[in-house]
Amino acid sequence: IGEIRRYLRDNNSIRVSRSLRDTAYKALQIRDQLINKNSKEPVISEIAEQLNLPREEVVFALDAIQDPVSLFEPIYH
Amino acid sequence: MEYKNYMKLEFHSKSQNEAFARVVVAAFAAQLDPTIEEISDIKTAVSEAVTNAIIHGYDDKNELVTIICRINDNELEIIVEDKGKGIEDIGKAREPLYTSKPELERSGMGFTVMETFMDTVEVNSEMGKGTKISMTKKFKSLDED
Amino acid sequence: MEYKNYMKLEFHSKSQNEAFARVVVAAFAAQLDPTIEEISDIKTAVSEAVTNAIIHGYDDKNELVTIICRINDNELEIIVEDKGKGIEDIGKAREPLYTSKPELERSGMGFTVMETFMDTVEVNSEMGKGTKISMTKKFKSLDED
Ligand SMILES: Nc1ncnc2c1ncn2[C@@H]1O[C@H](COP(=O)(O)OP(=O)(O)O)[C@@H](O)[C@H]1O
Ligand SMILES: Nc1ncnc2c1ncn2[C@@H]1O[C@H](COP(=O)(O)OP(=O)(O)O)[C@@H](O)[C@H]1O
Ligand SMILES: [Mg+2]
Ligand SMILES: [Mg+2]
Repeated sequence: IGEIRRYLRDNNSIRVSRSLRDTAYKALQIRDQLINKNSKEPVISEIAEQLNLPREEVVFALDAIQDPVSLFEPIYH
Repeated sequence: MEYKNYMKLEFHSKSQNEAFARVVVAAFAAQLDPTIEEISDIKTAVSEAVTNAIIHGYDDKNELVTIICRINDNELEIIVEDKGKGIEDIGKAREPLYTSKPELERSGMGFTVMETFMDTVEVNSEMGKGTKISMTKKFKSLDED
Repeated sequence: MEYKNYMKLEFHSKSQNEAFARVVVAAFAAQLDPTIEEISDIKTAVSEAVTNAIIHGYDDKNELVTIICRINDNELEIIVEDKGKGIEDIGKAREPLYTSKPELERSGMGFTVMETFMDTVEVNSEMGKGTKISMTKKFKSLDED
């Protein structure tokens, strides 16, 4: 019973922090695709449009993962 | 352990600031580690209150809307305030389907939505002085863990 | 077309509000349609200014930090203000690597970071009265359309 209760609880109460991270990774994927397609850095409205979210929501989500810029930058040593 | 936090936001009563205001409240509430459902409830309630301030309180004139949020342990209090025209009959305004602007295809369900998604909703208003909506919601998240 | 917008945010000088303040400014800046990189620049600058207000201005006591943002066409102005202890020698404070709290392993690079990521950085401060950092950044995005 405890097992089932835990299962139900975990599935009914997905933390928003997790969904924000999911959105952020999707946003970065879209950003990558747009860079490949247009050979330039996209603006936030282009990414928001594909995610079907307001720009503000995308910006909020991106803050949930660390340093989205450096994640995608080549590392020179 | 007692936990408290506070913020106050002031912004122009422009419709493009509604999405902004909603995200600000959500970002503040994030420290309560809410579920997706809890955050979505709050955002919906804030949207309704802010839209009301912009279109009813200020009749789309450019003035200032204020939002205050307080966290007391696992309870979030949200106050949305305008210095606009005020509500004449609060009882009637809160009735489901009542709207003073049917021509805008308003649903008249704003207050009902706030009451549905928040634990408490208090309305204070004075004609010519403005309207203050105080809402609270308890978050289960912190209790459970 | 001329475009203007304004917001003011007030919050407790607690370190967990640094991330909150950063998101609020970034969400407001979203109206200027920045790139992810531009957003990240702004957030970095705001983080440094807010951290300074909390740890230097208020020495980690719980007081209020204020942020004002103004949009004028494609320029964003950000003001971060505390009513804390103030800066004695602004010139020295702005020097790279200078820190008055080496014991906290501060890098002394806060002002340098703000100057790197923003177009202009102005510091006003009075001992015992507080500190006001005014920064501006122009966004290319809106020009191009
Ligand atoms: N901030 C406000 N200032 C003045 N009047 C308001 C305000 N908020 C609500 N009202 C009044 O209450 C009525 C009901 O509000 P609501 O339930 O949100 O429905 P709707 O916004 O669709 O009209 C509005 O039509 C308006 O007359
Ligand atoms: N808001 C402030 N109030 C008081 N002093 C400040 C404030 N901001 C900066 N300072 C002073 O300026 C110095 C340099 O700041 P900064 O470049 O951010 O380096 P750091 O924060 O690593 O010390 C700080 O060490 C502090 O003495
Ligand atoms: Mg309404
Ligand atoms: Mg610093």
